Amino acid sequence: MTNAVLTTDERAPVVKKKEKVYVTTLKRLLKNKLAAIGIIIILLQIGMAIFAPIIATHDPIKQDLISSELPMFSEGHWLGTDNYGRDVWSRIVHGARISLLVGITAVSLGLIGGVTLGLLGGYYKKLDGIIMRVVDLLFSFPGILLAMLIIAVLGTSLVNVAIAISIWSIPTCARIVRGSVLSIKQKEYIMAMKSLGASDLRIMIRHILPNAFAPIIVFATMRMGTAILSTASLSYLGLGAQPPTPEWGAMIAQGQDYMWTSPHLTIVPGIAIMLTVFAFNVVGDGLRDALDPNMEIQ
Amino acid sequence: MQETLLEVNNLVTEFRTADGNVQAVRDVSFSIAKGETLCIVGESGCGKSITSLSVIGLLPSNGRIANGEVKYEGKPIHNLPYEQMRQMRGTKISMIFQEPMTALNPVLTVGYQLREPLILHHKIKKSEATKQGIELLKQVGIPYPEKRMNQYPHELSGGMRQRVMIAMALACHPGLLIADEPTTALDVTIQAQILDLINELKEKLNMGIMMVTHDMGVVAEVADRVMVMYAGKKVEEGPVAAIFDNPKHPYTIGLLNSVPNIDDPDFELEPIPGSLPSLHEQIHGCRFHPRCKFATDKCREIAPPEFTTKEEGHVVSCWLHEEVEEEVKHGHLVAQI
Amino acid sequence: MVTLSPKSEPKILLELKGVKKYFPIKGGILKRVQGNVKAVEDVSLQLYEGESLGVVGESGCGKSTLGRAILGLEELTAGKIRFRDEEIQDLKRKEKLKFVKEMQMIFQDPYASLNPRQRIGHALEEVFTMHTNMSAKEKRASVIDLLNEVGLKEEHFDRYPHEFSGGQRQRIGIARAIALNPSFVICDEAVSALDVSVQAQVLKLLKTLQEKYQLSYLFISHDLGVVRYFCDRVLVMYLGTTVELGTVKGLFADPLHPYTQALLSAIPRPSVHVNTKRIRLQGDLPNPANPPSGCPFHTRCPIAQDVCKVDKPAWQEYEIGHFAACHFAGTKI
Amino acid sequence: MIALIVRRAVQLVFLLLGISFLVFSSMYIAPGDPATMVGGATATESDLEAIRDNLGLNDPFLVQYGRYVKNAAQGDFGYSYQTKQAVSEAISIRFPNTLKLAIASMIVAIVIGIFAGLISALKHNSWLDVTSTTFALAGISIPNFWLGAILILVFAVNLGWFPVGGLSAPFYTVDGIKQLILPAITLGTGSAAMIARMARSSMLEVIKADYVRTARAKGVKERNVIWIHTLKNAMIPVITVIGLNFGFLLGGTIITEKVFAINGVGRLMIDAIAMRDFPMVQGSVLLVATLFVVVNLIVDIVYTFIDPRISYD
Amino acid sequence: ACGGGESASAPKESDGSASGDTASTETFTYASTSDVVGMSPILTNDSVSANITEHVYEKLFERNIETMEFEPQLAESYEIKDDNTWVIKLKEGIKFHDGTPFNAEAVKYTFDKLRDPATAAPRASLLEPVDTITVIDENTVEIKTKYPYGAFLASLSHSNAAIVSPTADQAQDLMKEPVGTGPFKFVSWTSGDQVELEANEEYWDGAPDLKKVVLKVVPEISTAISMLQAGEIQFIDNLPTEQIKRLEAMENINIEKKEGTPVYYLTFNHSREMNQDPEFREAVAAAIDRDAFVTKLNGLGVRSDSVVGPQVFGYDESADEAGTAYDVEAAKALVEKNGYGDKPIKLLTANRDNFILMAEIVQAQLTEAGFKVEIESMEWATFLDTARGGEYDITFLSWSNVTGDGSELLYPNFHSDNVGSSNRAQYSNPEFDELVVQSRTTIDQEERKAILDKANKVMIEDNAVVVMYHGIVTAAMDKAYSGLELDPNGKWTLKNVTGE
Ligand SMILES: Nc1ncnc2c1ncn2[C@@H]1O[C@H](COP(=O)(O)OP(=O)(O)OP(=O)(O)O)[C@@H](O)[C@H]1O
Ligand SMILES: Nc1ncnc2c1ncn2[C@@H]1O[C@H](COP(=O)(O)OP(=O)(O)OP(=O)(O)O)[C@@H](O)[C@H]1O
Ligand SMILES: [Mg+2]
Ligand SMILES: [Mg+2]
Repeated sequence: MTNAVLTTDERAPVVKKKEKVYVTTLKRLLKNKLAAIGIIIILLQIGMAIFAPIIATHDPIKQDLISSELPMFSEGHWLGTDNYGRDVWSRIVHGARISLLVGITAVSLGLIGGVTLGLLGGYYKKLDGIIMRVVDLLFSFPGILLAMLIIAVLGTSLVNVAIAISIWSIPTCARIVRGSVLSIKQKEYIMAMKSLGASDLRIMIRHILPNAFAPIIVFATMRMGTAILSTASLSYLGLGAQPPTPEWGAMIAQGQDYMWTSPHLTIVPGIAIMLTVFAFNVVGDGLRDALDPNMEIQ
Repeated sequence: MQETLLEVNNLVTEFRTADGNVQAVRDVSFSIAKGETLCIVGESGCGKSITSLSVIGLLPSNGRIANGEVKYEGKPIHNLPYEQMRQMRGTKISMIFQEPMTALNPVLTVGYQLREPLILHHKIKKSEATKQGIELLKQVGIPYPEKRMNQYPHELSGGMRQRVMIAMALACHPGLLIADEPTTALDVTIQAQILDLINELKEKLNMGIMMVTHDMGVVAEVADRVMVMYAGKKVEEGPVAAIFDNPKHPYTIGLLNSVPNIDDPDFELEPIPGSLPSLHEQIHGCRFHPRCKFATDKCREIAPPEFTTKEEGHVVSCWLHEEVEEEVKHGHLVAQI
Repeated sequence: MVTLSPKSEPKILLELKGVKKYFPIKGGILKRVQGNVKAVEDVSLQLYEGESLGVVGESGCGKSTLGRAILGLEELTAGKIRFRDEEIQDLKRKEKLKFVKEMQMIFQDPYASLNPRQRIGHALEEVFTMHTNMSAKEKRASVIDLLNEVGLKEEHFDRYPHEFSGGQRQRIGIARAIALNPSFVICDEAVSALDVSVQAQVLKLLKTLQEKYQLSYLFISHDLGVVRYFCDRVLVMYLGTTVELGTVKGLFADPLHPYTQALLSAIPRPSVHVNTKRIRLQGDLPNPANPPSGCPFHTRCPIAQDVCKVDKPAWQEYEIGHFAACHFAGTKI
Repeated sequence: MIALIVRRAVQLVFLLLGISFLVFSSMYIAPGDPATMVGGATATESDLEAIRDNLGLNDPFLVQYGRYVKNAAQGDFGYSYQTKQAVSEAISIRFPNTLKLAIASMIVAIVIGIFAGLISALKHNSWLDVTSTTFALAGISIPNFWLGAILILVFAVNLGWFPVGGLSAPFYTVDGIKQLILPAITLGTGSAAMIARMARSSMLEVIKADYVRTARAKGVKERNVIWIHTLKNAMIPVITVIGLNFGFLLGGTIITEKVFAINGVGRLMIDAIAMRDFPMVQGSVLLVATLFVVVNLIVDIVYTFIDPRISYD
Repeated sequence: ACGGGESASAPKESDGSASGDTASTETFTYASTSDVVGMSPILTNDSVSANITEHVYEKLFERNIETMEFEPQLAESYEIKDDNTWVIKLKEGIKFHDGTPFNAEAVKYTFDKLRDPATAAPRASLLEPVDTITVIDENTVEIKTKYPYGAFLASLSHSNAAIVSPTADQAQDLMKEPVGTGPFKFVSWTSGDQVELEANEEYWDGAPDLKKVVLKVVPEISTAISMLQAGEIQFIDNLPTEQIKRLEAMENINIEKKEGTPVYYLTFNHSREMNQDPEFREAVAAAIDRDAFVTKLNGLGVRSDSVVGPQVFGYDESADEAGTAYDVEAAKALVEKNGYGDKPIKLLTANRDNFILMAEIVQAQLTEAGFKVEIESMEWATFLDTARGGEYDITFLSWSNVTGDGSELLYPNFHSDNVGSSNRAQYSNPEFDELVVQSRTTIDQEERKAILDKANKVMIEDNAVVVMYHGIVTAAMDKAYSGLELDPNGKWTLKNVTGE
């Protein structure tokens, strides 16, 4: 025994079973109460989106002009009906599909653009100047105008709405990524990879990108919420989803006209959006903490 | 022997963590007299900093003193209300930290940070504080002190910053100076300057100094007495000469054998195998036994108490010394010094 | 290890001639270059096969820059680097790949030098992926061999860097450096971040490997004790320039340059009996962007004379293999 | 500092060139004919042709753009297709309103944001923190037009404390301030929430810093630890967010201006887009972009005051 | 320069009229969702600008809002010498606001300017039939037309045919500083914000009671309603259907409603092959339940199949039910029979006003009948372009007839001359064209009426368009005021409004 101990080399400081990083992250995330609530909300919404036809009590675009603008908790329509007599609950349920899809598409497109720009700008000093000027340009170009132009040029469709919103996220995302690339670039393990003869592409993709993940994920989750909200603003300006598509942003914008007579037409989708934004934001916050290695001890 | 300044008895410091409570300091006792330098040595993570933070009452928010007492000039201070403890800090006990880069506030001028404790504790006017501040900077050997007062920390070199830290800590003539690795971040030539300075000031002000370090060279240079810690426990304590010439604990011996001797070309390194256990690890018996080549079954089962040695003030926690030395109860140690 | 007698000429592995590395300082409205940080100023030296050359000096004196310049991680401002009789400083990345296998580096911070999101097994495999055509199986086998070589185990393969202790991480760094069987390894403060007990373990490992594979080391450190223990020769740098070079024995026994003397005397000795006369240097390291004229050390030198302010002392061999750059080399303070 | 300003000015010129080109080309590509918008629904083809000629819309794209740049370089930003008013004049009437609104919202955002962020950080993980976080997130997730309408309903119509809309009284009068309050809250809420979140995390970060421990070790009072040693440092990232948000505020006034009947640049821009009034669109976009750059410049300059480590010389 | 120092922040002041008759409380504010383009009748062609020009300028003739007859305004009388010659006598002693006299010279000047191609006036077409204008004497003009022009009086009573002061037009930009003979004088204009007028104390028909009138731009109608409720403004028009209930619940206002001239219809793109199939059009018409739709308008729509609306000259009651009746089963049968449901139909709509409402309901109804309809909504400018270019299958259009004359509706919107510009339906029917031309060139009004009715019926029988409803013009005014005159074309005049 004594001998065994002597020859045993150092032990790892924390003797734990090997656990994947994301499992650890998830565990930590779930310990954060707000984040756990957020995850539950998101899961519920995803469930709602997937099983929309089952959960919805009515056809979301079926009109019934006679029983229109029913208040909440009416018979057969527990969230009431809109001015066309469509069931608000069914529209909210189906709207989850569209809103989440638009959000995810917008954020993913924005990430692709932003991450690419940020990565290149941060890594190559020579490109940095140009890329950052492009980013500045996108930044200082009024977002709504950009959206209007894109939609004017490409036509009104949900995909184009998503594209427009995605472009809003590019400059912010690019800056965030560039910032982390600049700091990761200084890290010794990058120097180590260079000294081992790794190519730039390998360094960027295999070593820098994974380490810039934390801010990117946080950005993405937070942006999800804003993206869904942006569809509301665009719909308000008449640029969002095409009627009769049950999209939350469009619902709230349309309901605005009935705010005084049927407030539930804005409040219900408003709450749906609020919950989503809330959920994604707290999860984003939680992720930031969970991904922070310094939080290990606490 | 000078009168006792600080007395720490059976200190236990605990942290709340995600995996439950852990003890970073386990039942440590020691004392410091006026004008005396006690060095705490040990590997990284063995609890040196936490011991010193416990003394000054600045533990991280998830940490607390779970047991034991800290007495300053005979009065217990570990349970003082925040406000009273605050008033002690800077005046009675002050502290300098390892990283002079991060320990100074980057957005405040050197002058402001230096004046702050003076105005706070001595209730003097700003102009008067400035005068005293300049005086302090002179004392720690900073050239052009008037100019430095208006500069920001980043405009100073590392050595300079550490001197500012020291000047700040000494501003109100504290009785006890805690120095947590004050020179680790510095170059040897600068380190030598700083160590000289601390020694000089100690003499002049008759302070007690509690110096945390892991550099045996530094210990040899400044310490009057040495306390060796391992995994949160005190394993050996004694006068500096005794520790270097007649180390008793296998860990202390291991530490000394791990440092290349610059004056002895034929010196052979003898590393201690393994590494420090984590705080979560349950270890029965002596906490050092998994790395100890002399470990016996007893070591694996029962934690060794403190044994005195023939030399006065030299105590060691190791079963190997059981036969030769007689057991001392915790706490009696202080009285003997 | 290498005895430097003129008779048995050891083979030169690496030779630097007049190597300079300046970092431009940009400023002003148009971000023009306004000056240079002379991180490495005119360094020439030879490194023999199988030896350990220590490089010491205060922080910021250009040690790391010198190491990186040798590996080609920094573009040289001037000078030549010959490795096994080939000039390598101007090679393209592709052409350089074969030298990459020969020259490796171990970094100061064992944690920072490993990608925190890569299992160490994969990190090591990646080295083979980049430089060989091994099959996945072969790679794994080689990695496990490597792990054993540095005292780790197969079970460590799937762990992430944060699951290791500092010493273990440094072993992984070493494993990666020796993976391709290099002949020359630069250790940039490879043990400085480690606890003394662990430091001793790693130093032992490095020595074992050197014996086993006939490695040459460029051992950058600020700890003279470690250098004395580990190296055959020492190079002392100050503000980008070389001030003294000699065998460990010769230099420690008889330092020629006043800076070396001050450095040696400033080291705290881990013993209560040594009573060296301490030389205390005044002031701090000057700004490398604006180095003093003449001898760069004159601002802090206790024996500086007027010439030192004006003339740059020449790099001269005072004894066999013992070089120094000082107008008053050998004067004791 | 002067170097910084000059450099930014040079960059601004190129930025504006880029933006004007972008606007010009996208307007050119976008469907919708300015002539129809001038001529109205009944205009005949020959009417439209006459209008196009009159507006110079029949020239090749690059000629039109070149003319625009040339005139703009001489300070002539053209005339509205619709009202024939000089663009610079139209903008100068509206700009003060937008600026008032943006500044007032920023003040609201900063005051609420920093206060909420501070409370959250200082009472970390308490119910106060959770409440303030929840409110901040609610603030982010409420659409502007909705909040605006609710505020009007409650505070202007029902309680009558504030006017419903308009922004005509000078801002230094009581009326002027009353007019600003509701729009400023509407517009500032989102930014307040973002600032609060940034302030919170930045505070939490800074409060762990070594120098805060140093301050405590000196015996500094807790109040001063927060206000002097922590806050200034914590403000550095917050200022970035403030700067960015100010940019967004300038661009984001559109909806608030609409809801509160404020005669501002945002509305001018959106109306101009709707009416395909290209010179007006150009002018307002360029103004917003310029402001954005100026705000960023100010932020950068503010950095130098807060953080002595930053210098641009 | 920013005129109108009026504080908009005195919500309770203006209706708390007890506080006294200070000048500011006499301000009568009208909220408009958009700003005037300008204030020259010659150069503008939008209803907001017309709201101002109608009060600052006057026309030779005016249509009586009760009798729908054309009556002289600035004219004293007129005489039709022959089919092509009109001699108009002017009222005497009227002065423009700048003090210059109103006379025949001014009429000639105005009309010539309007006609001049160099002016590029958007409504030059109003006087397109005019050949020459001659000043006979100080107060008499003679106008010769190129061909007999039946709707001439209607043209002359159009707001764009208002008479401007020649002196002022030469001295200044009437777009910014208008000068006319009307009951109100221009005071100031803050573009984007408000236009301020004051009473013309020397008005020939007696000074108006309102001393100060302000047009305030409030882009959001619900904000305007809130302002009305809070007493910050006194008057709005064009009440949206969604807000009617809210307005009706408000106690401090009176709502005025009147059957009006606007017509809203679904049109086929007649240039598309699919739409040339009469059965297809019939199927669509039969599928649309217009009665159900009109109930959604909260009383703001009149149901009729007639294209020429009840308030428009040329209407005959018999047209009301001349269209294809709602019969979803018949529609289904036709869809079934001809496979109309196989191909998706693009329903283009502008995303404003009631268009979306129509689109959503009609889409649902068409879907019910078996059609496959996709809505494509667009913002206005794009919509106009797309519709003009004929890039749609079916769409909704509307027409608000300022002069209330059927020719003015049928010619621009459906005559084949105007395909590619204002005939967005791309409708082209020689028989119909012929009738429309006749209606324009006939002078005898009875005869015209018959012709228009015939043209109307042709369209209805053709199912060329499906009329959704005829608008009801609306306005809401503070109860403290009365005397509003609301025209079926949506215009109104404040000349006779009095406060309590
Ligand atoms: N806030 C904390 N929460 C939990 N554990 C902590 C906390 N701070 C320190 N520890 C743990 O307490 C132990 C002792 O830490 P301490 O800082 O005293 O070590 P040290 O001896 O000063 O080491 P070093 O030489 O690296 O400074 C370590 O294992 C550390 O991980
Ligand atoms: N990329 C760079 N750009 C500009 N200056 C640099 C760069 N890298 C290093 N320097 C400067 O070059 C000088 C030498 O740096 P180097 O890192 O080589 O020093 P060092 O001797 O390794 O110091 P240390 O002991 O602190 O590691 C320093 O003044 C440093 O500031
Ligand atoms: Mg420590
Ligand atoms: Mg280095």
